[in-house]
Amino acid sequence: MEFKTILFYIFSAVTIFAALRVITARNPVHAVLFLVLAFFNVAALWMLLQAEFLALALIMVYVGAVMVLFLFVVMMLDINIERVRQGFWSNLPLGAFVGLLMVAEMGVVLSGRYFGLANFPAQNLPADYSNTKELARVLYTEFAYPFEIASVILLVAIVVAVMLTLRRRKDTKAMNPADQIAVKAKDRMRLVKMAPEVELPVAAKKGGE
Amino acid sequence: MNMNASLLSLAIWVPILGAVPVFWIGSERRTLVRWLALAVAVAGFLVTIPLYTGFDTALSGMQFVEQTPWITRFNVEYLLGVDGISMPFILLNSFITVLVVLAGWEVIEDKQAQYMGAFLIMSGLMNGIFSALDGVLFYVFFEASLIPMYIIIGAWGGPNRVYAAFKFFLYTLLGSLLMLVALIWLFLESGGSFNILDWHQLPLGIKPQILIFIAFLISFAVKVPMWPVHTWLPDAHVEAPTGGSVVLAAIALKLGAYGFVRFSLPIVPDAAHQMAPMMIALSLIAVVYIGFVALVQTDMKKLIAYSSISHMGFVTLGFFIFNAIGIEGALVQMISHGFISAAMFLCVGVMYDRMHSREIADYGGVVNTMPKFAALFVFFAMANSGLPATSGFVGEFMVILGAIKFNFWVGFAAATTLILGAAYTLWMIKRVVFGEVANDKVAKLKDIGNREFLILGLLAVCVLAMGLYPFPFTEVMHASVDNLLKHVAVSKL
Amino acid sequence: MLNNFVTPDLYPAAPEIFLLLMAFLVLFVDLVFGATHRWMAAMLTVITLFGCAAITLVTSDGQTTLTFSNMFVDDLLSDFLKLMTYLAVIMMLVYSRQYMADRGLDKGEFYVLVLFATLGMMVMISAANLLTMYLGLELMSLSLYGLVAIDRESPRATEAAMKYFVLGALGSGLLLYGMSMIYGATGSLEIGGIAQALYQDQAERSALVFGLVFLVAGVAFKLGLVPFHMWIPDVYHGAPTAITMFVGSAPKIAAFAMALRLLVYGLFGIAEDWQQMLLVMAVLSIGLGNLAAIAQTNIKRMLAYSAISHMGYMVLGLMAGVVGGRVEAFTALNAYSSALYYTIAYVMMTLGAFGTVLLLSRAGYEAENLEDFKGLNQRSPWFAAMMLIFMFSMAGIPFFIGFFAKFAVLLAAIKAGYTMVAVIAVMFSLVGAFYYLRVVKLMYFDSPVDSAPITAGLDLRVLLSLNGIAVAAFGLFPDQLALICYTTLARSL
Amino acid sequence: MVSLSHYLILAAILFAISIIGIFLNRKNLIVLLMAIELMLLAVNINFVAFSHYLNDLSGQLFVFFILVVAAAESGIGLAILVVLFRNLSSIDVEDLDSLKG
Amino acid sequence: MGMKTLYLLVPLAPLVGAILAGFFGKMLGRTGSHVVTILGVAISFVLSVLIYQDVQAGNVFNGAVYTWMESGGLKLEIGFLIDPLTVMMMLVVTFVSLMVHVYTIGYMAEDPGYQRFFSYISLFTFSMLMLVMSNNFVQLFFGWEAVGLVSYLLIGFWYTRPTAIYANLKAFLVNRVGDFGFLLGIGLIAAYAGSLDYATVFAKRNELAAITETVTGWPLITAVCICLFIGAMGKSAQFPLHVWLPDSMEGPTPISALIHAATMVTAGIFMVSRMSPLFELSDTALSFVIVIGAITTLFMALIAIVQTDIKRVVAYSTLSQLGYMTMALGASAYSVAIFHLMTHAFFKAVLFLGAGSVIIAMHHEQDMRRMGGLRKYLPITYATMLIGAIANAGLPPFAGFFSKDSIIEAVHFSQVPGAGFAYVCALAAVFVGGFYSFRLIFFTFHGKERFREVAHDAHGHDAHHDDHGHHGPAEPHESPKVVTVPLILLSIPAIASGWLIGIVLYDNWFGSAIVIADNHKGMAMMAEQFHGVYGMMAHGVTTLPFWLALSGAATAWFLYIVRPDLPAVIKKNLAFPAMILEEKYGLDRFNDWFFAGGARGLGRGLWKGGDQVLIDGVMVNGSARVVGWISGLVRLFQTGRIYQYAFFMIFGALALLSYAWWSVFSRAL
Repeated sequence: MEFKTILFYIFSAVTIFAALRVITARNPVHAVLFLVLAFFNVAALWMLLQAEFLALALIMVYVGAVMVLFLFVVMMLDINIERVRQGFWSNLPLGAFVGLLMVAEMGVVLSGRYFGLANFPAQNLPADYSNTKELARVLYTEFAYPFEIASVILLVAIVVAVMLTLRRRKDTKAMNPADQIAVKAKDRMRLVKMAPEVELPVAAKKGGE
Repeated sequence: MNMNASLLSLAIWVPILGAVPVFWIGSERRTLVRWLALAVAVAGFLVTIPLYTGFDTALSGMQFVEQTPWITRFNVEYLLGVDGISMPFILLNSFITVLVVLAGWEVIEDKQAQYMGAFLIMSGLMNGIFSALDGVLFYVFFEASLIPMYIIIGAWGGPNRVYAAFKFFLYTLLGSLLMLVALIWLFLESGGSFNILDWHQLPLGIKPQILIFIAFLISFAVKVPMWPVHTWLPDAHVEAPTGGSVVLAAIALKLGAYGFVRFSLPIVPDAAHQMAPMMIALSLIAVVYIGFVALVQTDMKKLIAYSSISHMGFVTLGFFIFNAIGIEGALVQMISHGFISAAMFLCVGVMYDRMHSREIADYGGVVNTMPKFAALFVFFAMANSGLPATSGFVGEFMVILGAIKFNFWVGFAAATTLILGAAYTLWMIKRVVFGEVANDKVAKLKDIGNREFLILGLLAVCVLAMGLYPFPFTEVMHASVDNLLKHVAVSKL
Repeated sequence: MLNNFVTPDLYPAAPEIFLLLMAFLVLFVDLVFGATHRWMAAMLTVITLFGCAAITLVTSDGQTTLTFSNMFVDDLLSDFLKLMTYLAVIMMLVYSRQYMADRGLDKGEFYVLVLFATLGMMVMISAANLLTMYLGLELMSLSLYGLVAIDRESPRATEAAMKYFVLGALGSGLLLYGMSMIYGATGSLEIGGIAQALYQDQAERSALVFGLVFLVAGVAFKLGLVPFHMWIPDVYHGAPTAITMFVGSAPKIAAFAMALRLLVYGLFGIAEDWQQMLLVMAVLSIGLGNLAAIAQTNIKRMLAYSAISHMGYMVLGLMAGVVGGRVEAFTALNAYSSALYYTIAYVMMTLGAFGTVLLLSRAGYEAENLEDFKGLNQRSPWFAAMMLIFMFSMAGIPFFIGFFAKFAVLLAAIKAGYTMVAVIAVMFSLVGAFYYLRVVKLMYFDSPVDSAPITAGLDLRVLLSLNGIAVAAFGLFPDQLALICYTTLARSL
Repeated sequence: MVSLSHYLILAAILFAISIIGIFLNRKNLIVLLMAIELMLLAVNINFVAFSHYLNDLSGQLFVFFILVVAAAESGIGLAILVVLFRNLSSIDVEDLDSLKG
Repeated sequence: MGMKTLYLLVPLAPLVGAILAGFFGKMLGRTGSHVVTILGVAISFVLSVLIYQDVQAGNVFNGAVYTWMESGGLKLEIGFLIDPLTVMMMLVVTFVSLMVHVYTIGYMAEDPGYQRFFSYISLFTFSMLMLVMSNNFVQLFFGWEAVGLVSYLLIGFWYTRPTAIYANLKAFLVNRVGDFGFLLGIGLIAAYAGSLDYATVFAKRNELAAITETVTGWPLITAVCICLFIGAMGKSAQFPLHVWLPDSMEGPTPISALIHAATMVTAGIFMVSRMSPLFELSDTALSFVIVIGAITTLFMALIAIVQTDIKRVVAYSTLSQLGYMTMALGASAYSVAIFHLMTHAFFKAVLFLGAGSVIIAMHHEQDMRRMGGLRKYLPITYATMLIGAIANAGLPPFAGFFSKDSIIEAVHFSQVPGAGFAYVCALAAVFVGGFYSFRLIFFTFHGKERFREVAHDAHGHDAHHDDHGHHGPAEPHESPKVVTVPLILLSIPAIASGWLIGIVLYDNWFGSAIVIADNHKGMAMMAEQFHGVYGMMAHGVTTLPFWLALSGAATAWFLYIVRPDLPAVIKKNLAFPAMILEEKYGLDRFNDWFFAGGARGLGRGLWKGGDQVLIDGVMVNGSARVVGWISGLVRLFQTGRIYQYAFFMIFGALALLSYAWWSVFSRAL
């Protein structure tokens, strides 16, 4: 077994363990952290696959940004941890069965023993090959169109996030200067004409009789 | 412009397009709406008259044919035409529509414009069904006619109208959906034609024939209705307003029977022959079983509805004994039933308008207060029980003759209607019309006015004329029926 | 290094570019004038869509053009689908203007997200690459998630958004997994490349079928086929009605495009595999959708289940392309054009149906319960008639577009030999007719509980009327649309 | 020798775990979101592995875009979550059942 | 004016009268109405006489008026067959009808439905004429049913009376049972002979005789004849379809005379005679006919002896006489049957109209127990009724003697199975006939005047809305001229028509209208024995029937004049037989229970059990309920829980995966 293989198994094992813990952890914060662990290991695996840029991006973008966002939210929302695990174990058998069946079916197909997926040769790239450079070259030329779409997607994410979560406090005392300037004098004071005397209410008259 | 060339289109579209201004005027202007609706209905009837006068009885094929591509994508055509089998029904339908409009003259107080409009649309669609020679066109008219009827029953019906309307719609839809599958199958089998006349010539194996026959059967059996898919009819009739019952009984039921002669018999003759014993059995059950059921009804409309089923049993019986007198008898029976059942329902309507009850038990001695009406009612009852010299006799007589020719016992069972028909109709008459004045309400009844007298009188004249001289009615059918029989006799296998 | 790169031809993507620019403009305008001049964003949005339509029409040359390194395809199909999408979105905008305004939801974000979602659909429609398909899908979905949650004060809406989001993510996860497998099996992300690999039999078959499973699951999720339909009722129900209308209309066109591009354009070589899968899901959808809809009391939820069943019918056409392993151009075209036709028809009907719901809503009042339709005929006969048209059309009753859509699909299915499936489908449409009829019943047979006048604006009224008339008119003259669908596909496949 | 199958099976296992996670997790919506991240990760492994073994960069580019979308998705997902929490004061999956039937 | 026009005029004249009186009765007024109708019938009568002369001259007409319908090679025409048989019926019908019309003026004078009544009886005359003049089965059936309709209308003429509307419904339905058989017979003929024209059918009689009905395996001709005879049983009130006739006495008396004695009920006899070419081919059918006739004759006569209602006595007597006629038919003595039909028409009309006269005199009292000693108050009525009774009893030289004696003779000679039984029955009935005829006379016109002592505990059956209002013991008085004149006019043929026996029976008067097979020799033998009217009378007094009739009359005299206390004693001692007779053998009860009740029960069972429970409940609503139930079940899947939704999606994906797996494997292997 060569070194790469050993590494693969180690990283894979940790990934799977971390993934399992993500879905079983009692505390969401732990779950996030296990997810981070899984990401790190997968990044390492990608390194084995010579996808260096993506490996780094995964850590920087995902762990650095997305996971932190998760952590924020988890901590921001006051969650009752005790209730979180209720009903987990009772559903486990069914879940495990479905999962194992799925893995089994996928595994049989993907293991390639029957269908020759194993015949794909492993690629060995020249030493001066720059994954990042290659990616960049294609990304900005052939993949310009999806790139643009991706940017729009991010814009949508921003718009949605802002729309949903940006709140003006309803009890704010702040003034809108534009409104203040726009006020006209006649809006400020209103002169009301009134009769000089007020007659007695009819009911009062009647009461007097 | 050659008027004859577009007569059928006129028969279809004059009432339908005429309904638009009727809707437009709205129910607020009642007088205008009524007269306009009447004008449209009369116009609709008038345009059908040349169909009879211009009809060549010597021809067995389609006449007044109109052909225009409609959906080129599926080779569907706007193909219209009538033969001796379908032509009388167009006239009947247009005639009945006039009566229905008249019958709703004062009685319908609520949403009268919609009421009249619905009937006019209905009338046009019915004419479409009888004249369509394209499978899809037929189906489209067939289905579309459910909509106005559904609304009519539901919106102007009795207390249990919703159940009845749903039952009517779903029951009928059940059948027609299977027919749609059969139509499409035939289209594919015939190499891309929806022309019914092409299908008549299409050779088919026995298995597909039987399947198609069953698909058509369910569709048409529901519409006829045949036992055991008949239960929607009493409900629909009881709940429908008078006009609805009239159209339902006089025309709508004929659609199913018409379907048998237009589709089942000529397209799948071998299956029709194979299935004939079953069809005959079902028809006889309709005649006898339903006759007994009609006997014990306490609601007049229900009784007449059951009687309709029983009478329609004669129609299906006539078709499936495969002789000319049987088929012509069945067709005559259809027309005659159109008049008589319409008249019977109108009679019940006349009483219902005054008493707001259809229960036999609420009546008694109506003749004392409404002699003119009673005379007509008894006359129609007699026609309903198949008295000679009324139209009710002709069809039954012919079918019984045909049935005896086919098989004595079939004729025997069919002839029991002579007893049963008289029993349930006249027993009702006895309880409703005769006797002492049963209660104060009956005592206060007012005899029919001129409008009602006109409607019933017209029908009475029709019933009598057809009973005394049915020759013109059968004359137009001969060529087509002979042709049909010749066609049915040849195996397609 | 870059010498083999050709600057992409932007011309075919002109509508997308225009829309994107205009979306920015709307965003900007909203930022500047948002609070006081809300109409500007609305107007700009509508103008944008009209502009897109104009550009699409102008740039449409009927040729298939690939650009952006074969990631973007511009053919007649995409032009047609895009035009339909614009139309649906414009209609939705007009329908929802007052509704959103009444609830203070007509923020700039609404218009921006609608535009972005539209862009996503356009990307999907024009996708020639798995990647662009995915990105388009996500662009559309993310915008829709946001839109569903736009009424952030409403617990129901946010719940719906959350469900939509989680299940949507799961759905795209499945889709992606499938894409990855197909990529692995064929070595290409290009749809054309995949097709070619299949054609040349270079693909790794087991992985391919394996990937297909997930791909179909993803597509089925977007179409809302059983068992990937669970999001539909809850999202339709929970979202603000205008958004429901949006979710229920234009995205169906995009989903259809996705199914067509991925399955037909890409994986035609293993059509029999996905046809089987789609068949099962179609039948289940038709069954479950219709059955579950019966028990609903909320019209949005009812329409959601109805959407599930309708997509089932649509898929009947989609899965009838290849018969017995033989690829026949006519059969395939017939099948896919019927599915396309069904999609267009469905979008028209569903817009109208939700439009009526919007018509009845007013500030602080959602007319989303079936009970709210009671007596609509008395309140407004015209709009009751419109709703009647939509309902009967959905039920597949002629003369409305829904019938011909169903007819085309059934024809395709029967042509492919799935006669029993067709029978099952029509039987379930009988079940379906029940709940459509119930709406009509409420409108016509019951008396109103809510006598408030209908406050909807003129724009909505006119559009709803046009919509209803269109549904009826395309039912009377279905030929043109059917031919367009057919020709479009014939020129694009 | 690590073959393609190894990566694919690893991805499959991760995919299954994430799916089970969605199914098993009946309380916390956040874990649901994390399971989705996990699922995308599994897909990404597939793409990267295929890309590597096919010697085709487009797979990696796909992953690149998936990462972008996933990030956007998380953003939106969390935003919806926050709104939901404001409305319901809970992110319990079980509490999301006002829409049913 | 050709003969065809005359033929047309005969039925149309009363029809015009009926239409005028019916539709324009109010305009015409009472007098106007009876004038037009009587005029119509009178024209008919006069024309019938003219036609009679024409036929006597040997002119037989058989031709169509118009084609009613044509279908499947079957041409059905409306047309006339004028031969001696027809013309005899025409004379009888128009004459009796004319008399009844006139009589009605007096009888119905106070009735508010005066015009309606005239319209009806004229319509009846039209229908009956159509029936007898027909040259084909369709028209025959037309007339057949039309007279049934008018009978229905007339029995229920006083429509407010529950008994009347019960009776008319019963009459119609029982007749319909007969018509059922009749129609089947017609159908068989149409099916096998391919025509419904008499002449064509009779021309094919030999071919028909050879046919065996394919489905049932019966000889066709027997089946046809029995079916047709069932029709005759209904119309001519033969056992067991006789039950309607006694009840039909609910109608006004003139129609009892016209329809339910003289004309309509004899339609069956006429029809069978008309069909003699067919009946002659089947001994089985004839045997059936003769046995039915015999049963009717005797057993109906027996009931007559316990009746106390004057009209019912006459009604049962009619039944018995119809039985005679039927027996004659069964004995192949068609001409005798027709002869008896004719004589019976006269004397029974006399009896009925006389009874009507009595009823008028008694202010619509019909119970004989409240009469007695009326002869001095109603001398003319008494005289005419006595003539009728003697004729009815069959004593020479009155009409009934000749015809009845001939029948007994014919039965005696008949060789068909059952003839022996019939002969015994006939003889017994002669005795009974003599008894009840004279019982009627003695009870009503002789003995104590019981009408004064009557405390009106119960109204008579005719207690309709007359203007007298009260029924105090008033002095009976002779009826007006319009009543008595017809009585007198009718009693003349009641006496004298029998003398025509030689001409009618033995002079080949009917010619080819009646066919008798060579092996039925009864008529021939009778012809040999016949030596003129006087010879017959002379011979008559030496035969058993004469003495039986006489002893019947004597018994009546003894029981009701000499020892009026005896009947009660006899009744007491013979309680059981008396009860059976009073209960009319329980047939009404049985019919009500079995047929009416059974049909209703069956109908209710089919309706509630079949339609409502099985079809509607289980099939229709049941499937709707099942759909609803499944729908509810399906909804349960939509729990609102995300994980549940996810599970379904995953499960779906897994299912697809399994399918793919299977498909890949199956294809690989």
